[in-house]
Amino acid sequence: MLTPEMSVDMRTYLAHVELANPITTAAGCAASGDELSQFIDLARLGAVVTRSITMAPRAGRPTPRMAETPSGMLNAVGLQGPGVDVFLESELPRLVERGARAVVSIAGGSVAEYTALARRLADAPGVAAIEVNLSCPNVEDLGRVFARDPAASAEVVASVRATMRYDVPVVAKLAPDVADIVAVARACVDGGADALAMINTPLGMSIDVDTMRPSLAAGTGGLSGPAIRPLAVRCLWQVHAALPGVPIVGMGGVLTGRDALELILAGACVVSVGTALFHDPYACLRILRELEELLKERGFERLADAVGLAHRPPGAGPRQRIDLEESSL
Amino acid sequence: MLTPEMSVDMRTYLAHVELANPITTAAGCAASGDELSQFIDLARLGAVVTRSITMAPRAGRPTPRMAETPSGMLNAVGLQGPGVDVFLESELPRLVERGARAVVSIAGGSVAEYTALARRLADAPGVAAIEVNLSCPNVEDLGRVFARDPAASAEVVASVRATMRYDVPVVAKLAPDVADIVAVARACVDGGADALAMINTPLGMSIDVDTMRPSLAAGTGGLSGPAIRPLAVRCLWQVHAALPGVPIVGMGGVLTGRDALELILAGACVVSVGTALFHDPYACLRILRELEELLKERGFERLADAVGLAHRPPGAGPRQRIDLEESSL
Amino acid sequence: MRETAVTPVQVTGTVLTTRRVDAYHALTVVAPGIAERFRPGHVVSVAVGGPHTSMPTRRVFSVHDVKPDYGGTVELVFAVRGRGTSWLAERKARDSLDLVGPLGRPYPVPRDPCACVLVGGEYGSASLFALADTLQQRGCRVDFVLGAASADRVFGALRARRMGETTTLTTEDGSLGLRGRVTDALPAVIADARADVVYACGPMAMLRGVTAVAVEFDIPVQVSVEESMACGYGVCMTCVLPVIGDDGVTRMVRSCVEGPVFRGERVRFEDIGTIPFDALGAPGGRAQEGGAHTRNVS
Amino acid sequence: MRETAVTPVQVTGTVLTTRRVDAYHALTVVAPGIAERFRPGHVVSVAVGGPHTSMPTRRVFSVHDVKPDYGGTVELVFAVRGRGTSWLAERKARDSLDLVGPLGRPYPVPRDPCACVLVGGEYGSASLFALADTLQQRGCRVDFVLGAASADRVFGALRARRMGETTTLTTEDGSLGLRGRVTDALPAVIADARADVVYACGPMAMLRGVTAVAVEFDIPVQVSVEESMACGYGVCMTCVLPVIGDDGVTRMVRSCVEGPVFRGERVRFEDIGTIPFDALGAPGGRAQEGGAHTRNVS
Ligand SMILES: Cc1cc2nc3c(=O)[nH]c(=O)nc-3n(C[C@H](O)[C@H](O)[C@H](O)COP(=O)(O)OP(=O)(O)OC[C@H]3O[C@@H](n4cnc5c(N)ncnc54)[C@H](O)[C@@H]3O)c2cc1C
Ligand SMILES: Cc1cc2nc3c(=O)[nH]c(=O)nc-3n(C[C@H](O)[C@H](O)[C@H](O)COP(=O)(O)OP(=O)(O)OC[C@H]3O[C@@H](n4cnc5c(N)ncnc54)[C@H](O)[C@@H]3O)c2cc1C
Ligand SMILES: Cc1cc2nc3c(=O)[nH]c(=O)nc-3n(C[C@H](O)[C@H](O)[C@H](O)COP(=O)(O)O)c2cc1C
Ligand SMILES: Cc1cc2nc3c(=O)[nH]c(=O)nc-3n(C[C@H](O)[C@H](O)[C@H](O)COP(=O)(O)O)c2cc1C
Ligand code: FES
Ligand code: FES
Repeated sequence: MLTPEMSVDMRTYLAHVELANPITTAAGCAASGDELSQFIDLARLGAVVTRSITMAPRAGRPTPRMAETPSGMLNAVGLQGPGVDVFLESELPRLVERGARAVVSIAGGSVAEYTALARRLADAPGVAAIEVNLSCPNVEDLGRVFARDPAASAEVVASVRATMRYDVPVVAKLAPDVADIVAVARACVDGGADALAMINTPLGMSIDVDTMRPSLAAGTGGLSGPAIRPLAVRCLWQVHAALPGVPIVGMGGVLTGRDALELILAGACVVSVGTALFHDPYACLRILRELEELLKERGFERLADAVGLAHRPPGAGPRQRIDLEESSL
Repeated sequence: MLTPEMSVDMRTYLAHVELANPITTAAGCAASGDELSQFIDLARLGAVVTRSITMAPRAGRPTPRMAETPSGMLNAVGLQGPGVDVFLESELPRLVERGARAVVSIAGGSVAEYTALARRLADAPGVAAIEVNLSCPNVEDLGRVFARDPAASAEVVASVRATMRYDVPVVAKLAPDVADIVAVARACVDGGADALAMINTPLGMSIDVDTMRPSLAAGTGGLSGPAIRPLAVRCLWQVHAALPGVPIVGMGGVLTGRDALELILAGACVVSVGTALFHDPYACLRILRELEELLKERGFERLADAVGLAHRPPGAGPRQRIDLEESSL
Repeated sequence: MRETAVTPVQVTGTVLTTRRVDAYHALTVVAPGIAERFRPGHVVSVAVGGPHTSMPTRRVFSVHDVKPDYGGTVELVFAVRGRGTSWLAERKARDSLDLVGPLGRPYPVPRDPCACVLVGGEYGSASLFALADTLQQRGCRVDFVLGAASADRVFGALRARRMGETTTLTTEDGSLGLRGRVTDALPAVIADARADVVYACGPMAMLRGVTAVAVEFDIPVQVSVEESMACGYGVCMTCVLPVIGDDGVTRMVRSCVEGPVFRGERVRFEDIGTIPFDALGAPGGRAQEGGAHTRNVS
Repeated sequence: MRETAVTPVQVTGTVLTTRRVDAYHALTVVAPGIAERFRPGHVVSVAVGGPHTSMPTRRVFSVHDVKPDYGGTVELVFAVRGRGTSWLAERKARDSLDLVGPLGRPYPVPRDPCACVLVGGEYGSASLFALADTLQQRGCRVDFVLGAASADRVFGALRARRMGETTTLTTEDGSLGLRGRVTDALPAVIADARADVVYACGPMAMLRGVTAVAVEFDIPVQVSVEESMACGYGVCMTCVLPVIGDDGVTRMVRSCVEGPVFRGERVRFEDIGTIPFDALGAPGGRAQEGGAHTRNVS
């Protein structure tokens, strides 16, 4: 047991890469990193996950790109970003200079494009891991989103894995709007993913009842924020139960240390913070502090001991067996 | 245009069945009907959708059955109910006696069970429509939920349709946690569904960070309430765009008249109210009043003119084409 | 014993006063429709979080007191537990509060005068004073046994001392009254008072213990249970527990409408959190033999 | 003209006063860190809904005034539009408010004295008085043109009359000043004042019109734009609009960090709500020719 003065060992592993603590920014929620570093020291985060980098610069989607929903928001930013060249020339070096560990998220429209990105990043210094954003439409399959297709996801992951340096973990990022998240997770792991990240935003929509049109110019958008946390916890739970050895980056609606702990107990060893950064620029460090406090209160000496703990077989007590594939009823 | 004194024609059609207005209770959210009738006159609703009736009485799931989440709740009630015999003997006659239009929801574990229920209901007086709750595990397919499998859903719907009297519409109720809601919707319509209802609750989970166990005894539960409204709107939008002639019962997080209008603009011609009934026993009639007011303010003479209106081609203006299969990015 | 069903109403009440009582908060709310229908044991269900709340489910509290002021007020006594009760604790005079009530089955009251022991744990005591009042008006003798973890969590000791023939206090840390639990003190109180009936409100484990004691003495016991609730008026089906009916059959009954007050020996305390195999409609149970449901998953 | 980048801070401020000003609400909040860094044109981003809010995105408002009281206060003036602003309108003195600021590119101020016309639409005028102050301290002449739909929506007419060399008011319904829009009155004001520069804050359509007038007169114009924002400090990428850079290339730039103040002629008003085909990274545009993205859907 811990004495009050002792601190919790917050180190965690994303595959074989050690992170000082489990809290990272979520892909696409911290722009270039410069903006947040006005408020916090990026070096104090477990890692900074970059926006999803594409080959060419992207202007993104037209506005309105955002609509607030109850305890959530919809976004259709559309991967606005500078493209891989500018990223490697200026954004990545600035992150490295600031002492941040950089997990680089990549996005493409075809297996070839993901592979080309991996090739460009393979020799870049300062890439702690690659996160493969699979929530992109596959131009070779009528725009069907990779993440909704286990085989296509596996193909992307396998190609990126084959291209990246062996010591840079490849993390496959999954979306929740599938009938069977475990099937997609398994396919990605079989394809060579060293870790999984979930959840990306499920597709949602809102309609402005005054203009009587969709609120977003793009029509649909990704739903994020506390509203989706129950979906994230469920996905984490199912995947961790099915693939207990695979490290998972959990995200979806984490606003507080309690929320981060919830995801950790479900099976996440790293927790990314997205929408909360729009509410509180200090969110990552506040959550880290709160999480450490909660772990301490509960007598944990190491964060690692809490990962997936809610799965332990129920002790004596009137709890029932928990099925994995279940209806919601 | 309407003059201020005129009232909006709120009638709507569930297939060929006329309802006085579009607001109904959602399946499983109004117990037997007796409880709400302490507060409101059930005859003033468009219809009462019953809890999902099963062949045998069901005790449901163990407690805790409920956990509140941000702007939502998880439930694992597990279809607790009296079974079809008691339903036909006492619950249905009481609804009829109260002047309510009854849409009877049915749930089964196999095609045979759904069919047997349809047979029992086929001659019951006072059944305005049948809603087939497809979010049940198929005992013949390792407990895979019907609603996640287009073929299994279609089979259930076809069998119920063949069994019910021709003049009682069969409504197929779909769940959002599939990769392609349109595929399931299309299969149900091809199987003979006269209308569709969506969305049932997506599967979610929450973990109590104090006990460090799942909050629900059943582990996972269905997520409902305002949090899921963006998912409901998106499903309605996609299905109405793909199958514009099929009447849709919309539900998911409707708390106010504005929320109901949002679902109607997306394509719903009937709107069911679930979780809001736990917050406000008068919710249905309040929402109806607010909806009528909003329609009037917008110059509608008939509710029917608002159904799916957000799909109209954008007039002059800088809006982009809206794709249907899209990523969330 | 008799009971009457009342029709609940929804009231947007105005907060009249707020105060701290040891570990608890008390809110008095103007709610005439509820006050006039109230009987001891009734509860109210409160909407929390204001407009655009992120908390869609309601919170249920016992009514501590009703007063005739301003057409009728109800007082709630509560402990801060989670998000909803922290919000409630921040309410100030003149704020409005959405209440539905009175709800549930109140305490049945004996037709003829008799000796009653009222047992309260933590804020559970709150519901006992209105009951004591009614009982005393009917000529009953009332003895109190109130307990909690520590002195600041024993609610209503003073009022109990004023009203009760005797009042026994227990705390687990010994900071007030006897060190121990109410069930340790109860047998002696029942014996001394020659009690005819026991009423109890508090945590489930306490109710179980109190029921065991009453059964031992072979006297009736009425317990007011606390199950997690989302609505309070019978529509959400989340607040169930296994209760044996007059016909001997166990059913999963809603504690908000069939309860919260039950005859203690009818509540299957040891099976709470499960569906007993012999309950009506239990998976694999007799009633379901003909059905296709063989697993407890749908 | 010069500008300085400042580092924003997060402050949990205390509401000092609240008041109604015609159609608007004004809140004065103690926020020393923000007040001391403030320059005219800066905005603040406000968290709404309190603990357990259902509104995760922030709301952005111009700073109307800063005062040295209590170490530094900022005043916001706002119209109730949706859920967040209705919540803000209910704040009372002593409530606390989470502010981040100062944010954005403030109004650039001329090095040498010159004649400036300040044009405000609706609550957009709120940001102009601090600017006028600074300009006058530098010996500039300031003329105001303020407009709105109706008299109660014209903000700051009195103060403009006190400060401005001239003040012209316009309302669309003619209930105050000239019937019409600010752009109807602007040419004459520019001509009379022999203006060297125009500053404008208000609805997008107004800014577009003001820019056209300034271009006509061939004088610089600085506009403060309003795009829907979720954070206000550059991380959400939702507040973009097409702006032409010094290199002649159009980029989708964030109005919260690169703006909200832009040179009017650089903003492609007619293309707001689209991605202009010649913007950097536009779908199918030159920059993407080499890439695999051929549709604007990912
Ligand atoms: C019949 C009855 C009478 C009660 N009387 C009192 C009283 O007089 N004073 C008092 O302090 N408390 C009383 N409670 C408990 C009170 O309802 C809970 O403390 C309260 O709901 C917790 O809300 P929260 O927002 O703080 O917690 P949260 O955990 O945020 O609540 C989340 C959800 O769970 C439900 N919930 C959580 N805990 C309980 C619980 N113990 N009982 C019922 N629902 C729960 C809430 O209603 C809500 O829907 C009573 C409960 C019941 C069932
Ligand atoms: C640079 C700038 C300065 C502003 N200054 C003022 C001011 O001084 N006074 C004033 O009354 N208003 C001002 N606004 C507009 C103000 O931000 C919106 O009225 C407000 O955000 C609406 O919030 P709501 O909760 O009422 O509406 P909702 O529709 O509930 O807001 C939902 C979401 O959309 C965003 N949003 C909606 N409308 C706008 C909008 N017009 N601009 C930006 N975000 C929006 C909100 O930030 C929020 O994230 C300014 C906006 C910007 C961009
Ligand atoms: C504005 C915005 C932009 C995002 N951009 C990306 C992105 O570029 N790549 C990606 O993989 N996920 C992206 N996401 C998804 C987040 O990384 C995260 O998976 C999701 O928002 C859920 O976490 P949250 O609820 O904490 O925001 C974005 C989310 C938001 C809100
Ligand atoms: C407590 C509870 C019980 C439910 N029971 C059923 C049911 O028996 N059958 C069914 O088809 N849907 C059931 N549902 C789903 C609702 O009918 C509805 O589809 C869903 O809750 C979304 O609507 P809402 O957000 O308005 O609640 C239930 C939902 C809740 C919250
Ligand atoms: S609390 Fe909803 S049925 Fe009892
Ligand atoms: S408002 Fe978030 S980037 Fe501008």
